[in-house]
Amino acid sequence: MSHPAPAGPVLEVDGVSVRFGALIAVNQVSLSVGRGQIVAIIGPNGAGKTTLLNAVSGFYHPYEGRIAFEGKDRTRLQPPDVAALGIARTFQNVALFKGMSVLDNIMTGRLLKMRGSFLLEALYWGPAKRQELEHRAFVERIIDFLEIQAIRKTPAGRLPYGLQKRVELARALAAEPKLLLLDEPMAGMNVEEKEDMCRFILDVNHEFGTTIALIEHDMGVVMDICDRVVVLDYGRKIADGPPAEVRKDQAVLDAYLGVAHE
Amino acid sequence: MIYREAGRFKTSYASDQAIFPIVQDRVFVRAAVVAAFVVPPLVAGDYWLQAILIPFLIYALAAIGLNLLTGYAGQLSLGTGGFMAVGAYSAFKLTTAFPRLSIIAVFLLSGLAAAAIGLLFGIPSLRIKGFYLAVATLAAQFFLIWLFNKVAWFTNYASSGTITAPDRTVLGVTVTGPNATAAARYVMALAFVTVFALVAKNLVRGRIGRSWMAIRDRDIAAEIIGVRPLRTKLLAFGISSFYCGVAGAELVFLYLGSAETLAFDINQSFLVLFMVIIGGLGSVLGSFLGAAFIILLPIFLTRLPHSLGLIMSVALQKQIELMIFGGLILFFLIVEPHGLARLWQIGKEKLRLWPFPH
Amino acid sequence: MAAVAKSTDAQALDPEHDTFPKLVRLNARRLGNKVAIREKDFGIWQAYTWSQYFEQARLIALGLASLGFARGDRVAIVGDNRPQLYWAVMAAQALGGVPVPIYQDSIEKELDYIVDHAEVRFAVVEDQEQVDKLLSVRARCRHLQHVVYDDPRGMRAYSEPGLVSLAELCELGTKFEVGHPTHFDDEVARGAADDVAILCYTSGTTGAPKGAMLSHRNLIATARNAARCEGLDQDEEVLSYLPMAWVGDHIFSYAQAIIMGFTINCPESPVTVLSDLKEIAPTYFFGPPRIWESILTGVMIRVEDAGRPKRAMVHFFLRLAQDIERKRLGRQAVPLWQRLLYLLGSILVYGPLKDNLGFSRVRRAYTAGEAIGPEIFLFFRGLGVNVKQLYGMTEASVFVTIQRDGDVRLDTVGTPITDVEIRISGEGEVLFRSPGVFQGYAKNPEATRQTLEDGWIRSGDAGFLDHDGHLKIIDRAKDVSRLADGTIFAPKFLENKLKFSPYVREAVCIGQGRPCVTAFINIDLAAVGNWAERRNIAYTSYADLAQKAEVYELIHREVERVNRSLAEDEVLRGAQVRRFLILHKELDPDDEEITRTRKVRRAYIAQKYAPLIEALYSGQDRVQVEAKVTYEDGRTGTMRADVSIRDVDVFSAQAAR
Amino acid sequence: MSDLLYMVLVAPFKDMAGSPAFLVEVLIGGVFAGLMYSLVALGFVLIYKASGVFNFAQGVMVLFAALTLVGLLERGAPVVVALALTAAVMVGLAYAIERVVLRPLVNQPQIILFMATIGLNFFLEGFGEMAWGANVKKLDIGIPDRSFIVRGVQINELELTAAVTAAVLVTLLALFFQTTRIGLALRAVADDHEAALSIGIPLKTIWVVVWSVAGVVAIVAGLMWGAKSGVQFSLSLIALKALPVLILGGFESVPGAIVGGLIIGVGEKLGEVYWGPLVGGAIENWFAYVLALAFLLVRPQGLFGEKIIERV
Repeated sequence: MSHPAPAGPVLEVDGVSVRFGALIAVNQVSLSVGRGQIVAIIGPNGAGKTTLLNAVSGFYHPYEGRIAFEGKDRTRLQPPDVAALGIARTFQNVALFKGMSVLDNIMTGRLLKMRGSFLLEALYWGPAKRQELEHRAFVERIIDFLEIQAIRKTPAGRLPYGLQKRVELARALAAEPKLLLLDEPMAGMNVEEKEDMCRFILDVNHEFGTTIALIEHDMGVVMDICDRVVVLDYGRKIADGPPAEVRKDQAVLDAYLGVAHE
Repeated sequence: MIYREAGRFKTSYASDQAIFPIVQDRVFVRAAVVAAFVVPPLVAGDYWLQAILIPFLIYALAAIGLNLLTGYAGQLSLGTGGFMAVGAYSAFKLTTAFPRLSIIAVFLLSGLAAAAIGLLFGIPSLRIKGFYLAVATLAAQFFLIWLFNKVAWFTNYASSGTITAPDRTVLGVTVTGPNATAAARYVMALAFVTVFALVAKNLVRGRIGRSWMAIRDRDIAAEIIGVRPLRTKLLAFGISSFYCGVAGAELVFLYLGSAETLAFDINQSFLVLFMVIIGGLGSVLGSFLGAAFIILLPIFLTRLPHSLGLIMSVALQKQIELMIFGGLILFFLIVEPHGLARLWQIGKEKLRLWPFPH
Repeated sequence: MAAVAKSTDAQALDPEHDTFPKLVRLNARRLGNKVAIREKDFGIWQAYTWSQYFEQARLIALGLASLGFARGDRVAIVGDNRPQLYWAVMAAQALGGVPVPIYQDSIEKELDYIVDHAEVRFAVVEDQEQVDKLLSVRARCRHLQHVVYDDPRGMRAYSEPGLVSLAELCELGTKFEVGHPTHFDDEVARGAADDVAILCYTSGTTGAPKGAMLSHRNLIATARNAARCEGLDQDEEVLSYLPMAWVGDHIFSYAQAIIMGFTINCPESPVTVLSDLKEIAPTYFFGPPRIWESILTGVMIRVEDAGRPKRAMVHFFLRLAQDIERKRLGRQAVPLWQRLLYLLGSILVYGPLKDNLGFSRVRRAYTAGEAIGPEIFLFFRGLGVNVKQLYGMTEASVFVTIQRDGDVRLDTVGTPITDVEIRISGEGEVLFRSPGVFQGYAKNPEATRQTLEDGWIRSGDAGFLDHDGHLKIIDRAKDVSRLADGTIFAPKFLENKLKFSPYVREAVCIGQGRPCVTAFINIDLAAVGNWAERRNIAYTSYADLAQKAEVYELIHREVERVNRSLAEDEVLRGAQVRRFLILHKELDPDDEEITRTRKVRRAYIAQKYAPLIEALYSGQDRVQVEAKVTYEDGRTGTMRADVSIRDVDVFSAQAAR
Repeated sequence: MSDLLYMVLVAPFKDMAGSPAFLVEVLIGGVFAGLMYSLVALGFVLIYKASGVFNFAQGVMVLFAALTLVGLLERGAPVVVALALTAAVMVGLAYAIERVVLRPLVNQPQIILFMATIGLNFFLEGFGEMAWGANVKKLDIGIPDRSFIVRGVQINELELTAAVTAAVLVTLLALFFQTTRIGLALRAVADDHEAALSIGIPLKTIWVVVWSVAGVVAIVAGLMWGAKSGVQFSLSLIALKALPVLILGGFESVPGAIVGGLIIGVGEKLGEVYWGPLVGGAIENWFAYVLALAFLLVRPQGLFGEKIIERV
């Protein structure tokens, strides 16, 4: 699915800070995500996890620091350009296109792979039609992969929450990303749905070799599926390492105990 | 109840993605289109063609145009009248400057002119959204009308300030101007709306339609997926204005015969917007239904007192018409905010699932 | 008592076309471009022609051969209905091997047993889930060597030896063919009609599963006879949704499909079966009663959500259809006004309903396995779905009797198909003999001996042939007993009849060695509760409701109805219910009165409720009872109740009419 | 080319400098017009802020109020009584709108509510004219339309009164918002419907109140415009003039409506007087829009809006 890519980390975040007015949401955070890894970003609420992801997506721009993807600086890129590099993501509060069917939602994930030829598209003829059908075929593979055949024609807005999350993952996968950012992929799910989602994440990682960075609160999940864990607290990175080590880290324990009693 | 879908399985994506995947729909629509071309010219009187069917087709085209922009791409526009005017005046200038140019080419070029202007006025959509944008499109409406009013060049320095449709033929049949029969103009309008409705359907079911709807439903998520907002919105403005431009040209050339800027004032914008909303946002079919509703309603209201045997002053009748028109709009919005197309959709689903309710 | 239908070419099979691989090869030649299998995959129906069917199976066979497949090797087939797995069945047969289809939802213990017992060497499975199961089985079973999987999803990290994907297997086959160009044809040619074609494990209600060996001849002869009896042709469409491990699917989706050359359709996933059914609209359909029942329940639930007028309209027409169908089956005249109304109903209800269910094209549909509720049967027949009952067994290659078109009855399972002979043993057990009679149970001569006697199969069912030659099944033979006066008494048959009433949830009939039949009834709390509410009968609990005089009246009528229908039956006429009582509590698995699958534990109940039984036979009309109950939280308690007993009239044959 | 540049960039300013008194007159005229715009825009803002409805019928409400007032005056009602009755009518109207339009459409997308107000627009137009007649009417509430001259600058008494009234009204509104419970609720409701409910005032009441207040504002606007140019259908079109004010000031900002109104009023007058002749005049229909649009491109959040931080 992907070409042989340069060695070295896929994503490097170097001393990045993001601020809103006086609030410094992310404070000089550095981290790197190696090729094929699954890295979790954890931390108490308000630790700046989503903001960091937003900065990687190009939605916010850091006021200092640098973000590099596959060795190239991309700190200042706009979201569509970031997507074009091969970074896809899901959102904390599912951001599906509610007026469209599941199938069309996933098809939007292919937009970057489609080439425009306006007149042919207006006539739905020749290459334009072929392109549509080819991408449909690709999307069907993802539908199959995520086992959502039964709902492909259902309007996304009508799905239960757990399935919406799965469709959102499908949409992100449709872009064939090199780096997949998942913002709380398992929030609000029951145990069974969580297990499914874990399996899907691992399968994506194994099958396509996709590098994954995810934000997750469920420590069990994090310990199970992640190669590395980065811990944020109040916008700062306080730990970074294999799950087993991070778990014992005193700073992490303090941060979590602090919020546990809130 | 009428639908029989069992055993109609899809063996290719092409058949699954067809505009009308259900056989009955396909047959019905094809038959309806053929009937539309054949029956009214033979059967309908001039009044029906001239006063009802021709404006219906023209407004349906404009409504499709606005629906692409507002219903599919989610950009509210109140400048429809202005864009229609661009089409009308371009067509007038083109026919007078190039008398030998085919009228079909004239219409298409007028659409392109409107598209260009639409693109220009779509630029603010990058920075502003929702009602702010709607108000900004009013700028287009007022500015364009003012321009056509003020600059005599557009009317070829006619002292009356009106533009008039000259006689033009297609395949030897006069289709515009004072000598064209209502039937010929009807067929012309029908041909255009048929082709462009199909084009609209093709656009919205493909790459472009999906990027429009993505922007409409969740603009931020769309951007992060890789949809470029400006390009996408501008394309919607351009295509929408193209439709409106062609409709504007048709309005003068196939319906009114001659017109002043008054024909394209702000009320025109509202009228088309009503068609879209009453018909159903995000539905090509709804554009037709909405156009039919808005065209027929005043005619019905005008005739109602007469057929009830009531005699009232013209002014009073006008006022009552206004009240009923406004009241019915409110009524429709309250009963079915998603428009006639949704009612149609629900009815169709009911028939498909009959005797099950859902 | 014997019924025989004999054809001339009974056992003779053309040696060129006497095995399934040979027949598929014939199809590939004759019907090369005709669609053999469709599978809904990636959102559309992907079609494979008979030549593709043959070619794919051939490659799989060659691949297996390259792995050292020897004649007689057993191949486990595990997974949902997939074209690839049907091909694998043929591939195994082509090499003289024996496919052993296994239920895809088997737990490891069952899988372990079958794989070990059948000495399975190869397994062709659907996906990772099955691979995992088989790999852990392989750790214990010494025979199993190679596992082939179709779906590579999630398999990347597996590096176990002997694990190969189907695609890789086909590649191996292509390579193997280079060195052995005639291997496949040679092996197919070596196949003979009496080779074992399939090993079907039946899950006995007692003991370990038994593997019934069916030969090509068994299957071909039986499938062909049934197809001829029923007039199947090569344009049939079948939905292959029942487990491949079940002999029925093997007959319908494999044997008959190959013999007739018709098309089978594999659903997209188990959850989409109903919508796939609608899309395909099969012409030939088989469903056990529970499938028909669940479709009917689905219809009723959805109709309940409709507005009142529509609901009333639908119910009216459904009742009408059932009424007409009942008359038709009873050979009674249908009044003209009803026929006219039926026409209207076809437009308003039956046509659209059939279309929505996917039954608009079905020409013949079957139910078998156990008794189907008459309401369910009448419902579908009333709609115009030609559903019929058949009687069959794994050991007979399924078909024994089928109801013929125009000769469908509510309470029989039809007449024997071509070449099937039936007789009833002295004990009332149904015995039959046919070309489909199996070769015996694998590695189980004891069980074979018990079942197979001089070419006759002991069905284990009690039944009789009525004067029209229709077979009527009463009960499992071991459950049938006699009253004190020697009258045949079939408790389960009676209980089922009672349970056809919506108001009766459970029934236990007593009578063995007694002078007459009596019954315990459990009312259906929902249905009776609803009924009571409509009549403004207030009640506080199940026990309270159960003892209401009005409820007794209601159940009384239901029991009488059963008696009336029994009176029409010459054999069972004597076993009508004389007395009954409504139990003060629901039979509950927690109280060990019924099993988790809701089978009545007769012996336990007889012991636990001995005083009640005594009361039933002592002429009292009231009895006090104390019972131990187990609450949901595990606590136990005693409840005391007064239980009434009612007498019921019995009917003579004349009175019943 | 340079001629054109001169005419656009230099000549108008020379004219201004050449006749400062005239410039002041123009500016005063602009301020007056701006205040009138502000009054209409205020009606919009109040309703948008509290119910999220873009009330296109605000212009017709102005017309309707003026028609009612004139109708009552013509039938001999004293000014004070007529004003009170008109206010009562406007409150009744607000109540009816809440019942008939807003309540059934609660939770619908904004565009639907917007369309509903256009329907309302038609209805009120027909209703108002049917009830009070469609002729142009003179509205005379006793303020003389006289001018006096201060230091060479001509000032119109009516305009002055109107300006003062508008200023007073705005002050009153500001006080209303700052100090009363309903005012607080209104401010809360703009942010969060549930928060507003927690104050203990039902949403329905808030809507009625806010539409009533918008109706009263409409009376004042109708009074002023009507006194100046007669009560007639075109009065409803001033709503269109108030829209650019809204983009400029922001849909939810009361000060924005006022300052925006002044900017548009003054800008429009200056444009019309000094640049209008260059393009043949009658630019007042669109000049305000282009002005607002140009402004928006620089500052999309409007005059008083805060920079929106979008969340995902």
